[in-house]
Amino acid sequence: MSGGTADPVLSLRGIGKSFGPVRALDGIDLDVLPGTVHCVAGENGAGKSTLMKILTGAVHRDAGEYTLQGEPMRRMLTPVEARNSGIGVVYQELSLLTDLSVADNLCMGAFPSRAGLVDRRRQRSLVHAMLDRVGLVGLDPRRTVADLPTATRQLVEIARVLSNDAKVVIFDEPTTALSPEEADALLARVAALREEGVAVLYITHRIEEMFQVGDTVTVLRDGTHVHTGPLANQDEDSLIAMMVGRAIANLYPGRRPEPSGADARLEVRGLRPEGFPAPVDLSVRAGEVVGVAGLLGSGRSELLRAIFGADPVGGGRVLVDGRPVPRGSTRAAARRGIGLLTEDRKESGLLPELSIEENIAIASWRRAGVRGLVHRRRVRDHVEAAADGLRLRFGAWTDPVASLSGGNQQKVLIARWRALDAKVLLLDEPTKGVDVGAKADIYRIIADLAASGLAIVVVSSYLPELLGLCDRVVVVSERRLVGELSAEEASEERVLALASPRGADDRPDLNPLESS
Amino acid sequence: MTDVTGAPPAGSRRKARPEPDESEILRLGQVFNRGLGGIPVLLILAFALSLSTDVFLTGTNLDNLGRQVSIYAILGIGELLVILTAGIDLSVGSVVGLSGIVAAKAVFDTTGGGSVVWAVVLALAVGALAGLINGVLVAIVRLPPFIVTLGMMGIARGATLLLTGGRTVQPLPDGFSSIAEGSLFGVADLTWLMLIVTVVVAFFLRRTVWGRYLYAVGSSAESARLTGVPVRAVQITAYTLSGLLAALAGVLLASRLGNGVPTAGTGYELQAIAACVIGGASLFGARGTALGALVGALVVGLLDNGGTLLGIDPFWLQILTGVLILAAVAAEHLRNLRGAGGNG
Amino acid sequence: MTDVTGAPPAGSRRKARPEPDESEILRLGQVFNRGLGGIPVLLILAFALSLSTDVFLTGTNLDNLGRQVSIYAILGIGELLVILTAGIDLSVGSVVGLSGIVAAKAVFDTTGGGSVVWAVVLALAVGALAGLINGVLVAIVRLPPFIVTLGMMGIARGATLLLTGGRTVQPLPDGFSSIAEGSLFGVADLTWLMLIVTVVVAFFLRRTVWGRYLYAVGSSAESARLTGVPVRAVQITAYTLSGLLAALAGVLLASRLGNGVPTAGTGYELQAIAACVIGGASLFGARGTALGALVGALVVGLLDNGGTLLGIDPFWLQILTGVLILAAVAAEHLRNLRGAGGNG
Amino acid sequence: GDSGDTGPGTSPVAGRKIDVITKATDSEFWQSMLAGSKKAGADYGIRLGLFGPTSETDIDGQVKLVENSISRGVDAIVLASNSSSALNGVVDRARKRGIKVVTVDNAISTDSEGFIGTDNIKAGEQAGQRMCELLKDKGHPDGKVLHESSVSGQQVLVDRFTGFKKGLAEGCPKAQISQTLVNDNDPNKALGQVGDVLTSKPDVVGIFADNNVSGTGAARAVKEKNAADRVVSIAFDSDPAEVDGVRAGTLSAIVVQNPFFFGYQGVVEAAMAVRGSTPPLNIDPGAVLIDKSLVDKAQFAQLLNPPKTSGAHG
Ligand SMILES: Nc1ncnc2c1ncn2[C@@H]1O[C@H](COP(=O)(O)OP(=O)(O)OP(=O)(O)O)[C@@H](O)[C@H]1O
Ligand SMILES: Nc1ncnc2c1ncn2[C@@H]1O[C@H](COP(=O)(O)OP(=O)(O)OP(=O)(O)O)[C@@H](O)[C@H]1O
Ligand SMILES: [Mg+2]
Ligand SMILES: [Mg+2]
Repeated sequence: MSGGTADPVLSLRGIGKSFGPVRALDGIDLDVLPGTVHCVAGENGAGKSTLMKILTGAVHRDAGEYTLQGEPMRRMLTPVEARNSGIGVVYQELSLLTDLSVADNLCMGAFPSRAGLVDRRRQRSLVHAMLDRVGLVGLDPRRTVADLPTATRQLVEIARVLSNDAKVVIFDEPTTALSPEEADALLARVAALREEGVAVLYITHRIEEMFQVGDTVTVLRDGTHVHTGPLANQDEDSLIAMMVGRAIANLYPGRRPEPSGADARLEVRGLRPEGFPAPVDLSVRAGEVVGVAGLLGSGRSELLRAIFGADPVGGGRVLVDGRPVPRGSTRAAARRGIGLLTEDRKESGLLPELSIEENIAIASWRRAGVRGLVHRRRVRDHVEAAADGLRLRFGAWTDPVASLSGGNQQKVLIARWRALDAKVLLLDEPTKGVDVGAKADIYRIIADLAASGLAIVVVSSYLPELLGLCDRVVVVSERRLVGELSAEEASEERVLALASPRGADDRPDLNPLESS
Repeated sequence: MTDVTGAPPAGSRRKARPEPDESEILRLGQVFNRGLGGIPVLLILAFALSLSTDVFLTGTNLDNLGRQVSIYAILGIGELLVILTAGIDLSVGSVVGLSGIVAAKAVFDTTGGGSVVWAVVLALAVGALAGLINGVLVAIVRLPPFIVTLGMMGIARGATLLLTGGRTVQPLPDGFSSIAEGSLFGVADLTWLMLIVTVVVAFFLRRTVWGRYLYAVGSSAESARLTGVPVRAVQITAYTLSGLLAALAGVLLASRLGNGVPTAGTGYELQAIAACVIGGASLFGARGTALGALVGALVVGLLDNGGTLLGIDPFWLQILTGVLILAAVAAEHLRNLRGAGGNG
Repeated sequence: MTDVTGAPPAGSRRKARPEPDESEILRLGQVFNRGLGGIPVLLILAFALSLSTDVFLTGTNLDNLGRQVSIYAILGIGELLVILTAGIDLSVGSVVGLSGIVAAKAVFDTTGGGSVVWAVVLALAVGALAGLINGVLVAIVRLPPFIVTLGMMGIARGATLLLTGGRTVQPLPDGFSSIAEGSLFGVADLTWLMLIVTVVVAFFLRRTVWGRYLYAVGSSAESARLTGVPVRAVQITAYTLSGLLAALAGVLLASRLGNGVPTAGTGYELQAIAACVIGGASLFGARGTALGALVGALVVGLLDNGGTLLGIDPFWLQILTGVLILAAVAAEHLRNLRGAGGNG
Repeated sequence: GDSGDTGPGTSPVAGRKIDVITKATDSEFWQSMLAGSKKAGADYGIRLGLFGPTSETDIDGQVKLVENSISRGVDAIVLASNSSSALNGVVDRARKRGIKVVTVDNAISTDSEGFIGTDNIKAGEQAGQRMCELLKDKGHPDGKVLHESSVSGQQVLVDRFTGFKKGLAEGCPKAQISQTLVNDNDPNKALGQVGDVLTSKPDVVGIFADNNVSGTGAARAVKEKNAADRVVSIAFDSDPAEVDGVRAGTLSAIVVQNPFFFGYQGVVEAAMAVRGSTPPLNIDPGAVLIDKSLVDKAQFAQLLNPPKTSGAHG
């Protein structure tokens, strides 16, 4: 632990917060020392994000004391006050203004200005500096954020916090959408911050990341404080045990019986997604789990969306059990038994105003034994069955899904596609923001679904997950299928070797962060 | 905080069984928690009125109220269907005029009594068609609903004036006028119709898959699309039904006036939208209930009726109505804030 | 649009430097890519008109056009500020009436010529106040903008009628009428004012921090709040400015009519919103430009003017206008779809 | 729009361009006036342009129409102004350019070539006097009267009401206006309001409806509550619905002006002015009170049911 003995830059005493009936936080104490990386761990819905939001003034605490550098922070702390007193944050749910340009987003709330006028030249240089810092050198700052893929957005968000010299920097699951390089590069940045004497609060569900950068760890469970101590005294299992309250025997389900029969459940023939230089062929057998690996922006999500018919394609066909799926109709795809779990749950997954129950049932009313008319009890049973074993933490089935924690929202989407007895599942970053315990459950569920004869395609930026889960890994680079590895051949090195674009320098936007 | 694995599914199912209705109200109350909004306000208003004037609670007055509100309520409920999909329908007012004239001309020209039914059907068809066109332009051509329905507003009104040369169409056979005049069990047919429409639409919205799709589309068209919801079809239905209900309102109005008035329905679009919003609907979609729209229409109607009964100076009445609408929604709104942690 | 990333960093920076204006238009074009929408349509319309009637391009007619459109344009630009924040202001029409009457009464009662200035200032203040109240109710009490401004619509109109007892206020001193009648370099003052307002607001929106805040709030109030944008203050400004500009429009209208007409401005709210949307604004906020609103107002004005010049039957004209508005937006829209992968 | 008919080429004003601008186009009254104008246009072979804003409250709209007529370079304008003073400015501008302006229905306070129309205050007085007589017949000259108004703040309506009160007060000083209701030109609202009053205010014995919409609403309400023998109801204008009401007895009387004459005579005078002769400065054909006894008399047939036209053209 570097710079240890200084007195805490930030300290909390007896913080409590409830959302209506939901007790999100209860009597939390926390001391963060300057020049340390303080990890916060806990299951989905444990209260991590809420705690961070209280620190940044995004949410107001109900009870407890909060002092920053000895200064007591008022209960009605506003985000501006928090920032001015030196708190920087990357929120879990991206908080970018999607209708605005990257440049405006990076400067929002702190425009370089003279007498209220935006200083264009300074803004331009400032923005380029920020983007350089996260390796988005070539990203045109005038682009509307809505046009960028999730990963890029996350980097933009990070760029924003790295810019202003804060005393405390909070990262709430910053790496969920990042591929290993960006993740590693980010961790390097975090370490650098620590050296600069900044106190970092780091939340992640990737245990190994904690051990990579963390000095201290605080574990929350059900909104209560469980443990605080140096990470040195912990190992993965003990940590997980503290978080989940039980031991996770083995994260990955391990080998399944070789997929029976050679019949291809999903067949993609000469599909030409927008901007793909060459047509894509891919076939997945019943019971097979195929992973898709690739760098940020390599086109994995685009590929999945194209297969599902979510985006217009230049040509080619998709067959399920040999029957072609009418092109360009998501409805047709869904009816043919294809399900797509999108990578961005906020914009293309959840129905925020609708209840948890409906968010799960929406794709599978007919499966719920519903013919036109909604039969409440059948739906409820159907939904409970779908969510069973996912450790979904919620108040009531009828609460709006927006009230769930990030990870729990992800679980709701998993449940949605589990509920639809699909033939083919396309999962884009399925365990995004999900805690270890639940990850294990989701892996198990995926394995079971496969075993029951589904064809499953998993896109993940988290290689261990792909390697642990898939029978095959296909690698995408610059919107090409550049290779395929069987479970045996596949290793992080080989995948990365394939994934890294040839002549990386003319795709500068994809350079890893070290480039700055 | 329950935990599915913690509470065995049976448990929560047991909870559901005893009082399914209670659970249902709970569901609605939570999902669109401003949906049933107006009701308390409505009661307060009614109570205040019945105190301040003894004629308010008389059967005749309530009967009047029913007749007056019904047309706006039906219109509002149609509008709601569109608003739920995060759209807006400005053409309902003109469609009221158009359908009224179509019906009137139909019965006027063919003065065979039996043709009344035909006239009504024809008028409804015209309204539905106008709605269908709106729907197609919004869902397929992807034009902003505001523009589409604004255009349709002008087109329908123009067509109405052309059909009539700007003249009132009359006399209409009693067979037609009687539609709005009749009454059953001492309650005006108009009131019955209003209630029936409310119940039917409420059922459609709560209990049918297609109804739920409306909310899904309004919540996030993209998410809905990617879960296989037929977004376009849903939008088209919404606008078509809105047109259909507007036409119904138009026929009733024409029948009530015993005349085909070419300017009938002018400005009703605003009243319809207001009814929805007062009833708790959100113009950003996915929030609102049929009951809410009905209540919203009633609140406005009540203010009108009350104003007349109390003989308030019209200028003051206009101000008062504005203030009361604000107060009503504010009261409702604050109540919710206290209730559900500020996500109202 | 994805290849943009392909462009090397130096490239984009180099492109920006030489012609900063070009780059700026580019930026706007990208950020609200339907913003400059109407212009081509506008040109086509103007061209068609100048072909079909020789009186269109005459100085007098263009002068008339300017006078006619100016009031709506100013109103529309005010409305835009609110729409950008994902709000809506239905009260502008009534505020036009109110401010007009206030100004008229002020000059009427105190028939000292110098008091004209005072009268105008007073009227503007009243309008701004109405807007301020809207803003506070929306931003602080958190009521739905639709309801707030609907209430204000009634309140302001009622107040106008109370002030006048429903009577027209006149005669007004020439000093007042001359505001709208004067002209500079052969161009009517009204036209100049319209252009000035457009330029000032456009500058405010593009170049000032506060202007950018408006877009931020419209894009996502919550995210904006988290990044330290003073959301409430921004909303309040938007509504206040909308009220202020509505008041300006009202004063100009009163001056143009040489009368304080209590019903003036009735129904203008819809036209103002239409101008914005035709000009590419989105009712869901964060999309739209001042220039767009101006163009929108011009398109509508042109249809009106052209219609009468060609002596089109008013009923047909109503239909035609509806169709053409649709066509205009559709054309524009499809152009964008082809241009930018359909995020219009 | 331009009605292309060039009638007898012999006419000295044949081919001259005259625009007729009504207060609105969407009611019986204005359609009759337009019909009159068309007749004159046909008789003298004048090139007519027929226009009108969408609503009678839309003053700015009328200003635009006059401006556009100036652009169109017409010889004369026949104008039924929505305001007695708000169009002065634009009318002056037109006359400065040598365009003759004849005003009809509603006089304006600036100079014009001539005016044809009924003084609304006088017409209101007639209505008031008749109301008083009928109240006396009913035996309560001191009864309460409801004022059903279509729009607040429209000068013409204010005048009619002023006249009505004056006329009523002459014979029935004790009679009083119980309340004013405004229906925003929404017949349904008018019907509802009058209905409410009829059911809730037994002491209301008279209804004064100030235009066709109010009149239609009143007639329907009296029918709906069959209060025909209980209340005296007098309305302005001669909408078919109102005429019907008179026949059915749900309206005691209607105040009918002669829009067809306005339209015809307006064009004729405009033509005269164009020729350089000076038309009569002011013609007031007056208003007729039509009640059950007169409604089917032959001499009023043309008045109550003027020649039809379709849309704004022939
Ligand atoms: N706005 C809200 N309304 C109601 N309940 C909420 C709200 N925000 C959070 N909660 C509840 O508070 C609890 C803590 O949520 P929080 O987001 O802090 O969990 P978390 O630890 O961040 O989980 P994750 O790892 O999934 O992000 C959850 O049970 C969640 O349902
Ligand atoms: N750094 C970047 N800046 C801007 N656009 C990018 C960037 N990286 C990728 N893109 C665009 O994103 C699209 C591909 O994103 P997609 O989501 O399909 O890739 P991915 O492999 O799923 O990466 P991720 O899901 O991590 O974003 C392409 O249009 C590409 O041009
Ligand atoms: Mg979280
Ligand atoms: Mg992806």
